[in-house]
Amino acid sequence: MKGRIFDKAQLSEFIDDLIKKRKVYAPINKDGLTCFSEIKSSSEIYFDFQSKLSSKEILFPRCETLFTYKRVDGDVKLEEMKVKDEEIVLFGVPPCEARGFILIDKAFSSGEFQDVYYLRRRENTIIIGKSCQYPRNTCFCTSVGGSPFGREGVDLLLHDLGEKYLLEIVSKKGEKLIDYIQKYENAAETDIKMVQRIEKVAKESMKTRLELKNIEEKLDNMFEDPLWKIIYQKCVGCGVCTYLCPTCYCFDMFDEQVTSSEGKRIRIWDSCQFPLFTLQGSGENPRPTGKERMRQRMMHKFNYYPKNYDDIACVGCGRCIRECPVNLDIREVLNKIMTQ
Amino acid sequence: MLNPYLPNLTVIKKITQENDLNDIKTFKLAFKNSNKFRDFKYRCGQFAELSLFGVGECPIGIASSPSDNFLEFTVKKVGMVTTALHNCEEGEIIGVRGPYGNGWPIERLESHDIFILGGGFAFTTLRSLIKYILHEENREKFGKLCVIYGTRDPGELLYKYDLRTWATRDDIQVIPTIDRASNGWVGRVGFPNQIIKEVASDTENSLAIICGPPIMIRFTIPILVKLGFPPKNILTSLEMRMKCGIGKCGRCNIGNKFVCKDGPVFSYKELQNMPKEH
Amino acid sequence: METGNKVTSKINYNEQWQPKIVAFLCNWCSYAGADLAGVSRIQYPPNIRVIRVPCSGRVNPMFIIKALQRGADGVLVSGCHPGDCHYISGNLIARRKFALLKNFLEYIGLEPGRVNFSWVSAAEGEKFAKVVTDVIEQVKTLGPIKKLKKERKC
Amino acid sequence: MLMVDSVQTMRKIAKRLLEEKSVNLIIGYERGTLPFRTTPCFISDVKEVDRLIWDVTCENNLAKYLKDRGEKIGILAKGCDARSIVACIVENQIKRENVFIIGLPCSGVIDRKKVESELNGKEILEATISDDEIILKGEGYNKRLPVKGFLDDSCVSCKHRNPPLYDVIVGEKVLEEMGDDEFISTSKIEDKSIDERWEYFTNELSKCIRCYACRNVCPLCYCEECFVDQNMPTWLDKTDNISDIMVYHIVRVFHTAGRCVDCGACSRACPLGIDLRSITQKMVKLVKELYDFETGLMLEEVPPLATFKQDDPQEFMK
Repeated sequence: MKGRIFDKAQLSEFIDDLIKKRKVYAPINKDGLTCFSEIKSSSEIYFDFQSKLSSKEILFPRCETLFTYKRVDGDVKLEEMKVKDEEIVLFGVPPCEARGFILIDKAFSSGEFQDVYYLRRRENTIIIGKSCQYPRNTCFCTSVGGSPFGREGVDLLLHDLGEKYLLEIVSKKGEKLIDYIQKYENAAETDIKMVQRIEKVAKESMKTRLELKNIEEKLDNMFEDPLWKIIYQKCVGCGVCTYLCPTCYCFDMFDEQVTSSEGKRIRIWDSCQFPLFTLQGSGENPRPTGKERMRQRMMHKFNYYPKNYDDIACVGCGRCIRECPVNLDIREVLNKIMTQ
Repeated sequence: MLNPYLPNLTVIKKITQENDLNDIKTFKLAFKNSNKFRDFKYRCGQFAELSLFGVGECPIGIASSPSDNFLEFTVKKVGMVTTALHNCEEGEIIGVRGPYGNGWPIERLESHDIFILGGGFAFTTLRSLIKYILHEENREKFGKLCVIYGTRDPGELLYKYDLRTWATRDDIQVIPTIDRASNGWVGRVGFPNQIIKEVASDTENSLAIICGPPIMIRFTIPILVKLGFPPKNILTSLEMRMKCGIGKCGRCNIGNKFVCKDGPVFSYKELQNMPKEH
Repeated sequence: METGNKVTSKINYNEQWQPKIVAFLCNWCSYAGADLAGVSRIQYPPNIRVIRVPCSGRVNPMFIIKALQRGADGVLVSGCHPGDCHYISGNLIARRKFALLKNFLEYIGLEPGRVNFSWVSAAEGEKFAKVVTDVIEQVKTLGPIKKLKKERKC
Repeated sequence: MLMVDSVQTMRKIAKRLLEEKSVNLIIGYERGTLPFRTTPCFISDVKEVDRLIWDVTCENNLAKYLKDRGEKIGILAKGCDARSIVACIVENQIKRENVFIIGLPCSGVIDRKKVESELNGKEILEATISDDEIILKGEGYNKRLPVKGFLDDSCVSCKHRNPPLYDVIVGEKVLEEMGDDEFISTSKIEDKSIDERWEYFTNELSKCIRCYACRNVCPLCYCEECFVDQNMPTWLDKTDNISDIMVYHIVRVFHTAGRCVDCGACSRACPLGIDLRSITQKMVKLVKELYDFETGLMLEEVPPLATFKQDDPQEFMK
């Protein structure tokens, strides 16, 4: 492990320094709502256990223009909205969300076609993670392949050592970012030991451990299982679980006219929990009720996605558990699946 | 990185009214940039996303054949985008992105007898396939070709001009049929799934291709199986709501397969192994 | 037309601005009232865009909100006087919707002068002209719509 | 009657109803997966009635679950739930003969957000809940909070704590205090200037991510196809433009006119903590002031927007 040591003031200085040269996004508290947003000063940063809205929306915005069109003399001109070729820093990303990006990467980069908007932004992004020392009851990252100190997806990982911080260098990209700053000390062996110690404690403190071995195979035979009919009953069909999820990436596209001769094509987040998501022009809907839509969400995360990309599409952040208006708990659903 | 969401600009060269109700039209398109058309290499059974700027996109099967030097789509007026398209006039510019999907497995069809069953509006990509097979460079690669095409009434038969030409050829058997007897109709009356019983031969070595409303597919497949077509030789093309067309937006999956990317053509054998969600 | 000429000669943008008012007029009374105002050559400013509806009861509050969102500076809905409705009580049912809508939009923060309702009969050409003039004057003092209008940019 | 005793009574009733087969299903609340949460539960097996609970954390409006179900259902209903049920019956969304209402006199439910802000973001690991006190434990803290101070705003000003319609009631009716200003949430905003109000709402609603939790938990948002989802024509774009968000909320609230019982379920469901009652309650107030109508109090009522009076207020008409 390589890293640099900062005291609290130096960290602010380091971030303010980053802000001078590039856009920095970090968790903030906006009238009680914690989310990631561009910051102009390190003092705006608000470290909660986890922000309500994940950092997903910085690289995969809720609403973005793909291109504009303009009609001129019977002709049409298209202009692609180019993602700015500028380095951005995502600061304070919890390891679970950083892993979420890895999962979205797979879906958006695989196959014959690539999602250029997301991927361009992703390429230009440096992720500075923040290790998660106090996982909550609702956290289950270790059950789905992650860790509260996971390095997957982060370039640098910040550890809070009480009096000071250790910024661990994880990737080349991360190393490059801090390489030029010589004034911060290299982490000493004792600091590294300390990180290892708190990492061990954090991992051991995970209260929720789910046994998900072979869940993919298990679900193979559960498409028609009566279980779905029981668990979907209380679901009200809103989009909270999918919109707050750091791994859900489904979207919709539509056009918006600006004037009669020009406009734009927009893409927005969409959710498999909405009936319109799969409603066909003919009026047929392959997923007509909450039962099918709930099944789709679970199947996608724990069977379809693993089949296609060899990973579970859930990072165990627990947002869907905490924010579900009717306390429909994914852990409970998973336990039911596993004991079926 | 190529931007897959950016449509190619095309000009509507010709609009053909296809049916009496006038809610189905064929649009012949020409790429504004002919180099782009050269890159737009498509197979029979693939689809493309048509863009009506300011309205949106919708996925439409390609109705022309790769052996043609143009691009045609037959579109039924159903929703927002298709209505806007129907309101277009020749000369207007629309966007096309694609081609997408797997298309009909031409290599597998070669040197086999082929039975094509079409129902109603879903005849478009079948027409592409038939045109391809009948093309002089391709015809001898395939075996017998039999097409049974059913609609509600005679006025709803698409591509009447093609049907007439095909009727004059002896290397294709075309059986247009309508659901109920109608004045002036001298052809067959009845559903394609009944007529196939009369014409099917050597089914174990032949392929059956079926496209139509879900109800027709549901009733026809068991009959085809009974006639002896092996499940892997029964092919169909699925409908699903789509947006991106490239397997990203997440809505058109059946199990872990995306209809837009891994389909829309699936064999009955594949469908048997997929969740019943289509 | 006179107004149009006068205004374009001035340079000041604010004074150049003319409000756009969308008017939903019931076919049986207010539309006929507007017609009468026309044939009687009663002058009123040309800022309204008339949409004829079968009855004021046909006006879905969504129409009004959509008009404002699309950039109408004001909306006028006009129907038959109570008791005169061609469909007996369409206007009275509508009156409740309008009262709630108007009060509610005001609560949200939309200027009260933007959304207007009136009863104008087929015989009230003069009243129609007056209502329209009043609405336009009122909206002029409010200026172009900002709240609720969707700013569309490419 | 203490809630603990109510729970026993409630289970007995549920058991009897299922045994007698007078209902096929009981919809109520059970302990949730989080220490301070309850969750809706669906019980058709007599053996499971002991899952049912009733306490100040039973925050969902269960009337939501009655629509589109064929079987006969016994439902636990607080004052506001019962009013929603009445409204749904009046609007022909539920058949009276298909519901058996087990009325729960209610002294209010807790607003989790108020409690959370008291805890400064600390997690609740254990909760003991009684009628007037909640004891919360977590990493390094142990807090006793009076229920009264943490009730949902809609409960503080509630005037209909007892279900107006029920087939059986659990325990005795509670006192319906007439002290507080019923529309206090609205009055605070009415005092602001028109521009301040607009700023307040745009600011508050700009947090909205259009997850539609507010719509989906509402028992009276029962449209087969919401105007948001209609696309022939498209009424509303689904962008994050503030105008689109405002229009969504304005029209949603407008559609609840004469239907909303001010149960506060939308506010409690919002994951972003938007104060939705500050808009929904205004409509309730307007309906009451203008047409002297309160939703869900009796089956014979005619929804205010389905009727009129000759002398309805019309000062606003030109």
